[in-house]
Amino acid sequence: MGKKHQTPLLDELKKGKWISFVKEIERAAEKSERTEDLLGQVEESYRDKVNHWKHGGMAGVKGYGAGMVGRFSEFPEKYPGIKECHSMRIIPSAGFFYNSDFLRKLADISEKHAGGLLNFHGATGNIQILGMSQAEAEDAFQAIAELGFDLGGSGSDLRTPSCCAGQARCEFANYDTMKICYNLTEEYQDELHRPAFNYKFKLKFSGCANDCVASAARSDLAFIGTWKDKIKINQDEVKNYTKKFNVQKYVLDKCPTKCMWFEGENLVIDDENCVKCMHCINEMPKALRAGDEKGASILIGAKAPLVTGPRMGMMLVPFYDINEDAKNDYEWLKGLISNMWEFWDEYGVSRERIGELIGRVGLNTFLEGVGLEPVPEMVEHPRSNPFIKFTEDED
Amino acid sequence: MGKKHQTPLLDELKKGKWISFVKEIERAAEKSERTEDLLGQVEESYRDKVNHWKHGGMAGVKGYGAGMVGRFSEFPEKYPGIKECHSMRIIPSAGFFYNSDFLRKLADISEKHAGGLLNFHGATGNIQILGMSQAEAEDAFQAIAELGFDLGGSGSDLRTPSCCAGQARCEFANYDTMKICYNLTEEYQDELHRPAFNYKFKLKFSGCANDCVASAARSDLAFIGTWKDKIKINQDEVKNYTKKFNVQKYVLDKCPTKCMWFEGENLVIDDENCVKCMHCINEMPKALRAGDEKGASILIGAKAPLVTGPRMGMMLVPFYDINEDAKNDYEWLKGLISNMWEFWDEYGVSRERIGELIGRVGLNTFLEGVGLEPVPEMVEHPRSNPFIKFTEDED
Amino acid sequence: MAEEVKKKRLTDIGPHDYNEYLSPTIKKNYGKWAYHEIIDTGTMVHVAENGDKLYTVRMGSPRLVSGSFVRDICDIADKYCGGHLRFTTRNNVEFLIEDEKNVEPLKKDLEKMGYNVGGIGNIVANIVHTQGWVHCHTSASDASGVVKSVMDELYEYFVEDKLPSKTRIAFACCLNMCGSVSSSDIAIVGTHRKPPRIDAERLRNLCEIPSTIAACPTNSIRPDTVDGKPGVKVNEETCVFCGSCYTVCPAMPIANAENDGLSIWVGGKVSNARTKPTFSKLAIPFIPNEPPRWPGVVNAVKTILNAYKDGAEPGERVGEWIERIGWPRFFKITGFPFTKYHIDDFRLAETTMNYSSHTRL
Amino acid sequence: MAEEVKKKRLTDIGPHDYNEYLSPTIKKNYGKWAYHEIIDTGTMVHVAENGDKLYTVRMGSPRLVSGSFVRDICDIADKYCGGHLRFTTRNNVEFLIEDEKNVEPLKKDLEKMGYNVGGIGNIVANIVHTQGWVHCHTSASDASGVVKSVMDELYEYFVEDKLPSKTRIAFACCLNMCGSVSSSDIAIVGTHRKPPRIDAERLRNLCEIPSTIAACPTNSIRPDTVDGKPGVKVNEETCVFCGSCYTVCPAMPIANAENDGLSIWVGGKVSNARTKPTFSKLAIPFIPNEPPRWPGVVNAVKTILNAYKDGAEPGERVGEWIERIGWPRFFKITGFPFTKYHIDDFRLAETTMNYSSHTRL
Ligand code: SRM
Ligand code: SRM
Ligand code: SRM
Ligand code: SRM
Ligand code: SF4
Ligand code: SF4
Ligand code: SF4
Ligand code: SF4
Ligand code: SF4
Ligand code: SF4
Ligand code: SF4
Ligand code: SF4
Repeated sequence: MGKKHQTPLLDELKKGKWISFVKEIERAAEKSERTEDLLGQVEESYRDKVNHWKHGGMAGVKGYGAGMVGRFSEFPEKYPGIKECHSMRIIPSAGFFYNSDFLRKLADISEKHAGGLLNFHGATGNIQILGMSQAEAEDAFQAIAELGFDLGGSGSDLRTPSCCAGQARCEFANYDTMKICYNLTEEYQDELHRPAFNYKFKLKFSGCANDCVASAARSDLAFIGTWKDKIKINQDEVKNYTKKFNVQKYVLDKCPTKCMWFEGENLVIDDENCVKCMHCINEMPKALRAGDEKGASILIGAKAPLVTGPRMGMMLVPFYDINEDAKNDYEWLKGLISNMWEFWDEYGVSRERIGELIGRVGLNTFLEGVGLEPVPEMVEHPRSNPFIKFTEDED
Repeated sequence: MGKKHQTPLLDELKKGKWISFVKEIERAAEKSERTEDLLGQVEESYRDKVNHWKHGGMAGVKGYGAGMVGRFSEFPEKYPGIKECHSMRIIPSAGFFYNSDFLRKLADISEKHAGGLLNFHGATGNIQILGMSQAEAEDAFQAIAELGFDLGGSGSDLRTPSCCAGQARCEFANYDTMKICYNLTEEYQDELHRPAFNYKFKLKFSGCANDCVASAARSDLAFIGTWKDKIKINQDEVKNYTKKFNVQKYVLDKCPTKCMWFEGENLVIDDENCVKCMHCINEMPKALRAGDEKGASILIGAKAPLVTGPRMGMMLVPFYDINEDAKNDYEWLKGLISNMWEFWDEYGVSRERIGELIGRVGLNTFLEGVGLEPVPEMVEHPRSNPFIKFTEDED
Repeated sequence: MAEEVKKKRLTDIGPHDYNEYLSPTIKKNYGKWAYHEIIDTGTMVHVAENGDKLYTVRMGSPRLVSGSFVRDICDIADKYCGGHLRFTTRNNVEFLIEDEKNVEPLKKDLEKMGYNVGGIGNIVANIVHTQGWVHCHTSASDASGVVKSVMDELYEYFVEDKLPSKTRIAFACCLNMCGSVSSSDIAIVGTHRKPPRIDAERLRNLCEIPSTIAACPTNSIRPDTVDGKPGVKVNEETCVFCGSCYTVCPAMPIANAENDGLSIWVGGKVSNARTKPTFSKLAIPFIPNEPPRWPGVVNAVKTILNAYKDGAEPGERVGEWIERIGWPRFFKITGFPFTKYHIDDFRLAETTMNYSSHTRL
Repeated sequence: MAEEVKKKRLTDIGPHDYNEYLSPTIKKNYGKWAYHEIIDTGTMVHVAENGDKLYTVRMGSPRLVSGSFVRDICDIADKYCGGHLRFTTRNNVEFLIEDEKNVEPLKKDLEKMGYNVGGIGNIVANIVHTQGWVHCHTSASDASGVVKSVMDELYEYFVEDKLPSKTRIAFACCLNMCGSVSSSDIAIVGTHRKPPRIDAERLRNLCEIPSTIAACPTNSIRPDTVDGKPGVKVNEETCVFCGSCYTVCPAMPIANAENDGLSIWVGGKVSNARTKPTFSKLAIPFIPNEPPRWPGVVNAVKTILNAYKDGAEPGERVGEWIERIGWPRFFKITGFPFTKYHIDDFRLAETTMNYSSHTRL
């Protein structure tokens, strides 16, 4: 079977050692005329140096306001297969753990109801099936639901939460990232499926300060594992490491607070001054381990640049006793989240992320609004300008 | 002779080991009725916990718009001596070097024409004579002028420039601070005596990065000595220092760029990475000296908090070849300063310091305005937000 | 009857229980891992407190994959590890192997099938990226094509461990920056350079004027009357070509074949290891779109990577290296010109200046 | 005739030539100093390249001095150093001595006369300060009295070298901050806590309304009509009591006996040595005015100094010490409460937050 559209430019991207997405599209196109059309249109973009999609457009399944992103070709006559080319977002299994049985069935669904192309995963963490028409959406949805999977977030809703592998496959995890990710996704299904927020809201969970799910840069609320007590030291293993590399130079000298030193051959840590950055533990995982009083820091407000510039998550709760709260179905946290959403709902404007809102009204106003006390851990340093708003109640 | 006013509260400040300003006021009051009245009013402030001065008011000498600060008592009947209590500002000798002859004569003038109280020096660097009335101003001015001294700045003018002791008494000086301070003060007398700016403008000169005249925090244009070539090392003296204290810990480890290390007993400096912070030289002055290619960095925009918050000087000219320019009567610099003042005059608004103007219009606009090229030394780091204003000419 | 149908329809079933997908070794040692060791760029082993071992083989993925790809990896997983596999947060595939004996055969099979094994340790990590011309209406460039071109060039760094630290490259096709693009070691970002074009008539029908105005970071959009009807106008003097207006208002297209392209950013990181998370900073303001292989971008990334490889100390991330040598030296070494575009002029611009005399001369 | 008189009047004579005041040794070795040595807190010696020596004896000064004080120091200078003396940038007096033999007698004489010799090395430097109730209309507190009270308490630290580094304390009587107050190791700043009172009638005569409005950092002043005439009103919800309006408009007095007082700031520095110049940060938002000896302020400064002395490493400035131990620990050690006032809420507030998970727990 010959190619429906010639793609000399895209063919260039089949060369080279890195796995080729063009070959992947072609593999899908072998089974799907619409994906053949996709190839054709993308080739045109390669020639014209602009994309050829119409702006947005509607797509969705009944009862849901989220879970599909509508996409329509600029050239429906020329590429009828992608007149509609929507994507469907599916909540992943926490930590992205799967088995072959499920994945095969999902591949089948993608070929049956869409273009046979998938994203593992979208940048927020959803599985995405590309190239679906509205007509197929309901059947695809039901087929997916039968596998025990549900649609993910899109639009002004709670976006699909995501997490690092955590305790499933990592010795550094200070709490069960997958459990809380699952629990909150389950709890907030309505907020996820039916957009009713000012804008999107993202939750991500990393088991430690390495932040392997990049929560501090990409989620309105980031949970980063930490601990309160002393780092556990295995002095014999420390000695082994000193034989292997320059521990002074590559570990101690790079500790952000310089709170470690050697006394004779023994490593000493001034834990009161440790900021739980993970560096020493990363470098000497056999010798050092986090303490026993584990929990998480909660950072708030990260987001992409638009409109007021990019934001990192900022420290909101230095130590959240997440492992204790887990025993109560995360009751404390859910209270806090609900306060936040109320505050955001009341004071935020449309298309204003919670971080931007805090930037606009000030951290103190937000803290009062959600019922948290100011603590010095929240700031890099106290104010340096003298414009203090003294209030009556404190006189 | 008994005291004119009882001052039980101020008397408390005659106790203690630190030299007492109350005793100083009393010493002056012995010869001056008006200073007796000053004591009385200050005692009232101590009782009432507010100052008792009227707001501002006029004072000055003919042909000058600057050099005196008007001050009037709230209680002219009760304290007639300080009905008028102006201060006169006198340009100091550069580096604050004097001899006893001049100082004695000045003390006489202060007693004859004012309250016999002086400030050595005001925070900008002027000598101030306190407690003068308008009627005495002209005579005082002429007496001072006869000693070869002139009035300093006040109001929206060029403020009296000031400098550190520099080459007169400091081995660290990279240029002649006193010479340039003198030269520019002389050059810009008109700008100093006759306020015609949007607001005040301050110049300060420090011979090195220690910045002993705090130029980086207090002057619109700060000159901080630096050098281009290698730090000179006397290895024998380095060895002597290593015997005296822990050079590794207190010098090398505190170098901001960690660009020094020992090779055997020899100290090595990666000068390309040195930011001329002075720390190592400060700690080992006998062993280390700045290089031969000396000059100055120019920082712009420092000021106090009002209205938009405090500002430090920001790097404008990383290396100004000041010693070379000195040979041409600072021609290059004067050109730059005149460009700045023109730009400030044209684009600044009333009561807007030049740093605030740059903050408002952006550094690039300012650079173009004054004819400087952007260089990476000007920034802590390049931009991180993606909102780049591409312009036609660069396409 | 209608009720019955409704009941049958599945809805709001929520997230799938992940426990179903955990291998026996993982279930047994959940939360009880002791340490890990990296064996080579394709393989690591996690050792549990009780001595149990779990091997992981990592394989590169273009993220945009076919059903056939999925079946390929399922076959491998079935053959060597009980069907257990996962994806990483950077879109790689990980096979979770309980029996050490299966590690090498699995890797051989993958290589035989043409897949890329690697991505663990001090490597160039899989490039996180976005949709580009394949699926997104706001894209200023393609995503997958740029990524493929760069990864082909950097391939050796995915399979061999020879960098000072892991290098994380990210790609976004517009300033919406879908991904942790603004905080990557090297970021490539689709960039427009011309103001939006306004289709006054469509605008009236399709766009909400207040939200369009609010979407602009530089307040460049003002209400306007066009043909006696409400519309907007754009102040081209202040517009920074961000495309935010187009995101909310389809009648303000901004894509422009001749003027769109890519900018390059460096030195961001997300982890809290050692230094705090930090944004990437501008390295190159603009490189034109050069499909199909984007040589300009590929060379720029290569230049940065080479400079980093030669200059950084072991363990130093790109940004940590640059901080140590200073930005002036970064520009000198790479040969990238420093321009007015590198000096911030947005909202918090003044906080990015050098408030000191510290300077390398 | 009139012309003649005019000619006689001296005007615009400019700065005095400093060369006249330089001692022979200084003239000879100008720009040729080789190194210096600190002998004790009152004495240092500068050695020239040719071996010449210049001794400096430093003496404390309250800055606000009488003619008699001036004559005292002139007498000393005449007796021991050819009349040569200078003032430092922190208002101390320095005697410049060519003959080593004169050093000790000079110091003895000064001490006999009750003057304070010290201020060199790792000491509490003379407190730079402002006019206060003695001369300034905008002062929220006295200057000299607070300084005297603090220096009496810290006297031992001026005359003995026993601190980790030099500690620079500064005082300003209002937010205009005349002096490098916003970047001192410890800063004491006069602070109002009530909005200005508006005298509508005086305002009409004395104030320019646009510049009054522009003077407000929080845009709290709006035009208003009072009795049918133009005036201003202040939004008390947003006013931060800075007094800037009073500076430009005498009809908006802000001083308030019960509510004025002082705030304490720490950790600023100006020098570029090691770390970049940095502002002082809020330690205590408010301490009431307690004339004549301000015990609250004195104790606060003492508490900070003691904590610094006990905690800092040799060579560490106050701010460097706090950065090392972290702000939470600073508040813990000093016992100062951390309040909402410590969290910045002004223009660049968002840049002062902790954008990381770094935290001491
Ligand atoms: C599909 C996906 C990119 C991908 O290839 O993976 C994506 C695609 C789009 N994003 Fe995104 N975003 C995706 C993850 C992100 C992320 C990353 C994350 O979630 O970790 C970000 C940055 C983090 C953040 O939320 O700030 C992100 C920041 C944005 C923004 C800017 C939001 C902001 O507040 O600045 C927009 C603009 C908007 O919301 O209107 C946006 C808008 C869009 C739209 C809907 C385009 C638009 O103009 O409305 C894109 C649809 C493309 C399409 O054809 O599907 N997308 N978007 C990602 C979602 C897949 C998933 O659900 O798993
Ligand atoms: C006398 C002096 C304080 C002292 O005791 O030494 C002083 C006194 C006054 N300053 Fe100042 N300033 C003095 C040095 C400073 C400095 C320090 C410096 O120059 O190094 C600063 C901070 C640096 C700066 O310029 O930003 C300073 C920042 C201010 C400000 C705030 C300016 C700003 O842009 O934020 C004002 C308010 C104003 O300009 O209206 C101000 C205003 C005033 C006024 C004129 C009061 C007013 O509201 O207009 C004060 C007159 C008091 C009096 O009774 O004499 N003074 N003022 C200093 C001048 C003496 C001299 O000429 O040697
Ligand atoms: C598998 C994965 C988590 C997951 O749930 O999928 C993961 C797994 C591990 N990470 Fe990670 N990280 C993963 C994404 C990340 C990310 C997020 C990202 O890249 O977008 C980060 C933050 C990136 C950043 O800072 O910009 C991240 C920052 C780290 C760090 C801190 C590195 C640093 O020094 O800055 C460590 C510690 C280390 O490498 O020593 C770490 C360490 C580890 C360890 C060693 C943890 C462990 O004991 O299991 C794992 C193997 C490391 C490796 O790949 O060499 N992981 N790791 C992710 C693999 C992505 C990939 O396919 O390449
Ligand atoms: C005399 C004076 C200059 C003048 O022209 O008057 C001066 C003189 C010296 N300074 Fe200074 N500094 C003087 C004000 C300053 C200031 C400005 C200020 O305090 O307002 C600073 C910046 C303050 C800041 O950073 O906040 C200053 C920061 C330094 C430093 C850097 C200290 C640091 O580590 O941060 C040094 C280097 C050192 O001490 O090792 C230094 C070193 C020196 C040396 C050793 C230089 C030399 O070789 O002559 C001088 C004797 C030091 C001493 O007093 O222990 N000088 N020095 C000033 C004395 C003020 C006083 O009476 O106390
Ligand atoms: S964030 Fe920490 S716990 Fe989670 S996978 Fe990474 S290293 Fe492990
Ligand atoms: S975790 Fe980080 S801060 Fe704590 S001791 Fe280790 S390297 Fe230092
Ligand atoms: S600034 Fe430098 S040159 Fe000037 S007195 Fe201080 S140490 Fe000496
Ligand atoms: S001057 Fe400063 S930066 Fe340069 S070598 Fe010395 S300590 Fe390092
Ligand atoms: S980065 Fe922009 S163009 Fe790319 S997928 Fe996201 S919204 Fe679309
Ligand atoms: S492209 Fe961006 S800056 Fe320009 S008008 Fe649109 S929203 Fe405003
Ligand atoms: S700080 Fe304020 S009150 Fe004190 S002298 Fe300066 S302007 Fe006057
Ligand atoms: S005191 Fe300050 S904040 Fe209040 S109205 Fe006056 S200028 Fe504005």
